[in-house]
Amino acid sequence: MTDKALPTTARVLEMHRMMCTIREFDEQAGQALDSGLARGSVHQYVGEEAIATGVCANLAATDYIASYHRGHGHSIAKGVDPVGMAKELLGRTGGVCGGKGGSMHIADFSRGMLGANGVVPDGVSLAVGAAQAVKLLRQDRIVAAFFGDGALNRGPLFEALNWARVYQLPLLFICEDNLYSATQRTGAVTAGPGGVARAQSFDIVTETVDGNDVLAVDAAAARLTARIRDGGGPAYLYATTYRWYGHLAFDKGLYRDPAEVKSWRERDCIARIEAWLIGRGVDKAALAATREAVKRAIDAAYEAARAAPFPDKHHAFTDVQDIGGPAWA
Amino acid sequence: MTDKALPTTARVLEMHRMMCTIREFDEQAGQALDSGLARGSVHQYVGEEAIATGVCANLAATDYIASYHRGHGHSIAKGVDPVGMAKELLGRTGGVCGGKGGSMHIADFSRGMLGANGVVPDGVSLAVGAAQAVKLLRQDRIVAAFFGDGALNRGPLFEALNWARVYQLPLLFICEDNLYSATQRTGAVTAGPGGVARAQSFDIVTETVDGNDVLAVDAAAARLTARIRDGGGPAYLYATTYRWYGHLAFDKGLYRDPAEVKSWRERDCIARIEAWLIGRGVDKAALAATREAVKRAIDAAYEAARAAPFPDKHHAFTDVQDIGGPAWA
Amino acid sequence: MGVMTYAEAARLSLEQEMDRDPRVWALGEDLGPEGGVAGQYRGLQQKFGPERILDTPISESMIMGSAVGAAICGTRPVVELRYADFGFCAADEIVNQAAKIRYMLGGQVRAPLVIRQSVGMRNGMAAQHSQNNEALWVHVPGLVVIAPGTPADTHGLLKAAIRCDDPVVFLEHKELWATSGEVDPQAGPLPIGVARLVRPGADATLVTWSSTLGRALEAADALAQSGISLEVVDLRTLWPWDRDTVFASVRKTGRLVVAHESVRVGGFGAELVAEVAQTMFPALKAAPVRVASPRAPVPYAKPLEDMCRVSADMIAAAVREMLPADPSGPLAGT
Amino acid sequence: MGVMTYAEAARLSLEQEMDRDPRVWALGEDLGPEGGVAGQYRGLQQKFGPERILDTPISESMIMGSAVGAAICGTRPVVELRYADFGFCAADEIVNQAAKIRYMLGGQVRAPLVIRQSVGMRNGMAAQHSQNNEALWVHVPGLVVIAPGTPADTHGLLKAAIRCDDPVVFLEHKELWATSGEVDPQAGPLPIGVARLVRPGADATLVTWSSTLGRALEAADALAQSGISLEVVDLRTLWPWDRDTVFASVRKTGRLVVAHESVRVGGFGAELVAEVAQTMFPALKAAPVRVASPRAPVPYAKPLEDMCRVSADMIAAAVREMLPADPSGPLAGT
Ligand SMILES: Cc1ncc(C[n+]2csc(CCOP(=O)(O)OP(=O)(O)O)c2C)c(N)n1
Ligand SMILES: Cc1ncc(C[n+]2csc(CCOP(=O)(O)OP(=O)(O)O)c2C)c(N)n1
Ligand SMILES: [Mg+2]
Ligand SMILES: [Mg+2]
Repeated sequence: MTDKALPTTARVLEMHRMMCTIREFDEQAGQALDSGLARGSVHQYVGEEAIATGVCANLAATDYIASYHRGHGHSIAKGVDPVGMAKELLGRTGGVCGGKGGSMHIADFSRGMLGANGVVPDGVSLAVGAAQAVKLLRQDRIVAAFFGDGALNRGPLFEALNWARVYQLPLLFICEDNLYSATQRTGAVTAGPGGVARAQSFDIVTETVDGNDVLAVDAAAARLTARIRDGGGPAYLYATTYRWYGHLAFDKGLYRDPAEVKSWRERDCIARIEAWLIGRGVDKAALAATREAVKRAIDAAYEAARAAPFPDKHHAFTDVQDIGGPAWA
Repeated sequence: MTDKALPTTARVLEMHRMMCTIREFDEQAGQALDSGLARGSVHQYVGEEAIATGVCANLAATDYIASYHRGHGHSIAKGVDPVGMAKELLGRTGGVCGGKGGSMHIADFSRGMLGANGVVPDGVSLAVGAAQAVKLLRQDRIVAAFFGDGALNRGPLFEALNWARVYQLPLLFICEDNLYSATQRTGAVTAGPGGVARAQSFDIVTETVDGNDVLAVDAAAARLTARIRDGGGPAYLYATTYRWYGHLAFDKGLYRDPAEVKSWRERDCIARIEAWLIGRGVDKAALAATREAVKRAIDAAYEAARAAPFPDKHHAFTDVQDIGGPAWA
Repeated sequence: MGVMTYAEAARLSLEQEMDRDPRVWALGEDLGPEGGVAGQYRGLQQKFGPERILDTPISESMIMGSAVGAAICGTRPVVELRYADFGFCAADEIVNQAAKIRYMLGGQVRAPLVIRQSVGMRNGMAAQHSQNNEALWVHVPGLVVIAPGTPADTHGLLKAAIRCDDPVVFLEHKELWATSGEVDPQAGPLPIGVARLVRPGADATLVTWSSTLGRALEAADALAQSGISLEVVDLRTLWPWDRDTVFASVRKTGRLVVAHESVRVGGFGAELVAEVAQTMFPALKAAPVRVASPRAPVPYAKPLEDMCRVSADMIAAAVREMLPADPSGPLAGT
Repeated sequence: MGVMTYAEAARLSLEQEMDRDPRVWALGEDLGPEGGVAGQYRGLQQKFGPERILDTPISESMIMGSAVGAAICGTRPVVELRYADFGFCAADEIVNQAAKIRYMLGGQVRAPLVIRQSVGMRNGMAAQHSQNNEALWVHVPGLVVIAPGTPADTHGLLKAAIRCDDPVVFLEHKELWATSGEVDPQAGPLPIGVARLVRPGADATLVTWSSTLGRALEAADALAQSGISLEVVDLRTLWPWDRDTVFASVRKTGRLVVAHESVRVGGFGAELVAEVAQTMFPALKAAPVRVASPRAPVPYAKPLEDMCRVSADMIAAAVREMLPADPSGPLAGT
C-alpha cells in the first residue's frame, strides 16, 4: 500500500474469500482435466489470484472486462457463477456458453464478462472496441483488459495501446507477468525494459505492483480506475506474479527451475493476506471457515456440473448465424 | 552536421547528383501516370530525396535495403538502374521485374534492393528476415529498412523492433516522417511522442535528423551504420520531411494547407545542398550541368522504356511456382 | 429514381442507415478528409462528426478487432478495410473473432457488423491490390457474404448488411465504383440471399456476380446473335447463395457456367459447380464449367493483366463449347 | 524400417534435412525447451543450437514475415505456426508476401520456405484451435499445399517440402501426432503432387487426406462386408493434386466421393468435385458427393464436437447412396 487509508477488514475478507474461490475452482479444474471430465485446453490461474481479485474489486457490475486463455479467475472475480463455469468446463447444459465454448471462451455478458479468448491477445482488441462503444453510447462504464506477458510482443497489443490513447478510451490494461509464455521465459524474447516502458511510450499512465499482494493491486487499481472514470483516458497496470502449475493443466512445467517454483509458492498471495488479516485481529478459524465454505461451494459447483446433461446434439448447429446457418445448407 | 569532419566536396557532389536523379525520375513518373503510360499506384518521393541519398551513401553494394510503396528514391540511391525502373513503371520488357511488379514492387537483388512493398510495413518484416539470414550465414552485410510515419501504428512494426533487438540483428530502421499517411495527418492518430520514443522503449539506439538536410542524414547514417557493422545491433533513424505532391501521383493533396506545402517547398533539400556547395566554392554552372545531365539520362530512360516492347503474354503464367503453376492446372 | 454511381449509392445507403439508427458508425483509414478511396464516405464525417465516421491509424488488427468489441457491446460498426488484400491483415480478427463469437459464447451475444472490402483488378494495381477473396469468407462459418454488381444492389444490400445481426462481408469492386445505374434513393433494404435473374434464357445458365456481370451480359448479347439464349443470374449474395433461383435455372437449361474474376482453383465457383453437380446431376445435359482467373498473382503490365481477366469472349466460348455441335439447330429440349 | 509416430517422423525428417543442408533452420514459439507442442522438434535445439532452432516471441507477423525475408536472402526457413488457427494472424505475410514475391519481382528471387500448421479437431480444442484451413491455401497462387496422413508420408513429404524452392504450406493433423506407422528412416523425399492409391476398389472412388484417411479405410472395410468395393485415394498433396490418379480411378469406378474434415462449403472437396464434374462428366455414373463438416464453428462439448466430425459411417452411407438400389447385385460395369 503506498497511499491513503488501509482498506476495511470487511473488504479484505471479501477479497480473501474471492481468492480462495478462484484457487479452489482452478484446483478442481485441473482435476477435471486429469480425470477426463474437462477437455481441450485448461489454463489454471493458481498463484495469480490476487490480480483478478484486486482489480475487479474496483469494478462495478456494469463495467466490462475482457480476458485471455487463463481466464477463470477474472470471470469469478467479475461475478460469474462458478456453477455455470463448471458446467461449461464439463461441456454441459447450463454452462455459461451452453457447452459450446469451454474453458477458453467462458463469458457472461450479464456480468460484464466479455470472454476469455484463445488467441493472444485478441481479448484486448475486443476490450478496445467495448471501450469505444461505451464512449459512443455515452455510457458510464469502464473496461478492463487482462493479458499475459507473452502478449507484450504481439503487434495487436501495440495497436491497442496506441488506439486507446488516441481516442482516450476508458480502458484499463492489466499485464499479468508470470514470467513465462507457455514454455518460454518471456524475458528472453522481450527487448528493453518491457511492458511498462512500452505503454509509457504511448503516453499512457502506468503503475507497477507486486501482483501477489492483493492490497497493492487493490490500491493501484483504485487509483487507476478512478482516473479512468474521471475521463483521464487509458491506464496500464503491470503486476508481477507466477503460475504454480504448468502452462496447461497437463503440462508439468519441467522447463522451470524447481527452486524458482518453490520461491514463488512461498510468496503465496492467499497465505500473505491471511497473515495480514490475522495481524488485524481476524481469527484463524474464521479464515479456515471461509476456505471450507468455499470448498463446499466449489465441490457443489462441479457436482452440479457432473450431474448436468450434455447439450442436445442439435445445438451444434444453432447460433452460427441467422441467415445462412448450417440448417440452410 | 553535428560532429567530426565535414564530408568531401566530391562526396557531396555525388549526393547532389543522386538527389537530382531521384527527383527527375519521380517528376517524370508522375507525368507517365498522367499520360497513361504508367498505371496503378505511383507514389512520388519528390521532396524526400535527401533521406534515401544520405542513408544509401553509407551502404555497400552488398548491403540490403527494403522499401515501401514510396520506393523509387531508395532504389535509385541503392544503385538500381533508372532504365530498368522506367521500363518497369511502363510495364515493359527489360523492367527490373519484367513488367510484372510495377512501381510498388520495384526490386533488384543484384543491387541488394529487396523490393518496394504494397503492404504497410511488410518491407520492414522482410528486412528483419534478411538481417536474420545475414546473421545465420555469417555474412558481412547490414540491412536498411525504410518506412513512413503511417507505419508507426501497425502492429508488425513493433514486432519488428522487438525482434531486431532481441536477436541483435544488423538492421537500420529509417522512419521517413512526411507528416501524412495518405490523406491523414499521422500525428492525429499517433499517441505519445511518436516513433523515437517507441523505438527507445525497445532499447534501440535512435537518432533524429532533419530529413531535408542530406549532410545531417549522411552523418547520422554514418554513425548508426558504423555501430551496426561493429555488432551493436539494430538502430533507428528518424527523419522529418515532406512530400511535395499528393499521396499518389493523381492525388492533388487538397487536404493539406497550401501554406504548409509552400513552407516545406522552401526547405527543398536540393536547393539547400546547392547553396552549401556554392558556399564551398562549387560553380553554379557545374550544378546546372549536373541537373541537365541528369535530365538527359532520365529522359533517355523513359524514352528507352517507351520504346521497349510489352512483355510476351505467356509471361503472365511464368514464375508463379515450379510445381503446380498455372500451366499445370 | 435517379442515376448514380456505385460509389454514390454506397454513400447514400450508409448515410440513410446512419440517419435511421444512431448505433451505426463507421471506422477505417482516410474516411474523413476525402471520403474514402472512392468517395464512398464523402461528406459523412462532416455530417455525422468524427466519432461516428472515425478516422483510424493504419492498424488493421485494431480496426477489425475493436469493431468486434464494439459490436458485441451495443453498436453496429461498419468496418472499412480499404483493399481486400489488406483484409488478410485482419484475417484473424475476422475468422477467429467476428465470425465465431456468437457461437463460441453460446449465443449470448451477436456481432452485428459489416466488413467492407474493395476487391478486384483495376488498371495495374498489381499483385497486392487486386485480389478477390470471397472464397475464403464463404468458407468461414458465421459470415454472410455479399458482392453487389450494380449501384441499386449496392444501395439496397448495404442497408440489409447494416441491419443484419450477424457479421457481413461486403465486397465492393474497384472497377465498379465509377459505373452508373438507376437507383431509387428511397428504396429500402434488399433481401440477403436472393439472386437476380438479370436476363432470362433457355440454353444455358450463367451464374456470376460483381463486375463479371457486365462481361456476362456482353457474352449473352454475342451469343444471342448466334441464336443461343443465355440465362444470366447475378448471385449478389454469395453466402447464403440463392439455391432456388440457380437450381430452377439449371433445371430449365440443363447447363451451368459459373464465371468469376477470382482465381478458379478453390474459387467460389467450385462450390456452386460441386453443389449443382451433387444435387442436380440428372438434370445436367453437359459438364458444368467454370470460367475464372488462372492460378497466378495479378501482374502489372496491361497485356499480362489482361491474361488474368475473364472476358465476354471466354464466357461465350465456354457456353458454345457445352452446346451440341450445331448451334443453329433447335436447342430447346435437347 | 521402423515403427514411429507421426511426430517422431516429422522430427526425424527435419533433423535429416538440417544435417544435409546448413541453410535449413526453423523458427517458432516453444520449439526449444519441450520441442514443440507435440515434440516434433524435440532435441533439435540441443543438437543444432538456438540460432538454427529459433525460439521466438509470440509475434506471428514477424515469424512469417521474417521467414520470407530470410528465404529470399539465401536461407531455407521452416516456419512453425503452431495451430492453423494462428495462421490467420500471419495471413497477410503468407498471401501477400510469401506466395507472390517470386512472381511480383519477376522471378529474380525464390522464397524456399515451409509453413507448418497443425490442423484439425482434437478433444475439445474448440472453435479457435480446431480449424482446417487448406481451402484457403489451395486458392492462393504461389503456394504448394501438403497434408500428410501417415508417419511415412510426413517423413518423406517434409523433406520434399524443405527442398522445394517455392513456399509450401505443410498441414499436420493434431489427431495424428501420436499415431504410429512404418517409416524407413533412410527414405528420401517423396514426390510432391503424387497421390497414394491406398486401397484398390471397383465400385466408387473415395478421395481424402490427412486424418480422414483412417475413417475412409474403416468405411471401406464396412462396405466390403456388403460386397461393395471402395477405392481409396490419399491425396497427400492438395496443390498440385494428382489428377492422373484421381481421374484414372474415377474413370474406372464412375463414382466419386470426397471426404474431408474441414467445412464442406467452400472446402477443397468442392474443387475436386468441380474439376471432376467438368473434365470427366461422361464417365460419371452418379452425382459426385462431398462428405465434410457442416458450416459451423467447432464446438467444445463432446457430443457437439462429434456432430462436426466426418465418420466412417457417413462415408459408407454416402457411397451406398450413390450405388444402384441392389447392392448385392453385380456392380462392375454398371
Ligand atoms: C496468436 C497466438 N499465438 C500463439 C498462441 C499459443 N499460446 C497460447 S497461450 C501462449 C502463451 C501465453 O503466455 P502469456 O501471454 O504470458 O500468458 P500466460 O499463459 O503466461 O498466462 C501461447 C504462445 C495463441 N493462443 N495465440
Ligand atoms: C496494411 C496496409 N493498410 C493500408 C494501406 C493503404 N495505404 C497505402 S500507403 C498509406 C499511407 C502510408 O503512409 P506512410 O507510411 O506515412 O507513407 P507515405 O505514403 O507518407 O510515404 C496507406 C494507408 C496499405 N498499403 N497497407
Ligand atoms: Mg505469462
Ligand atoms: Mg507519411
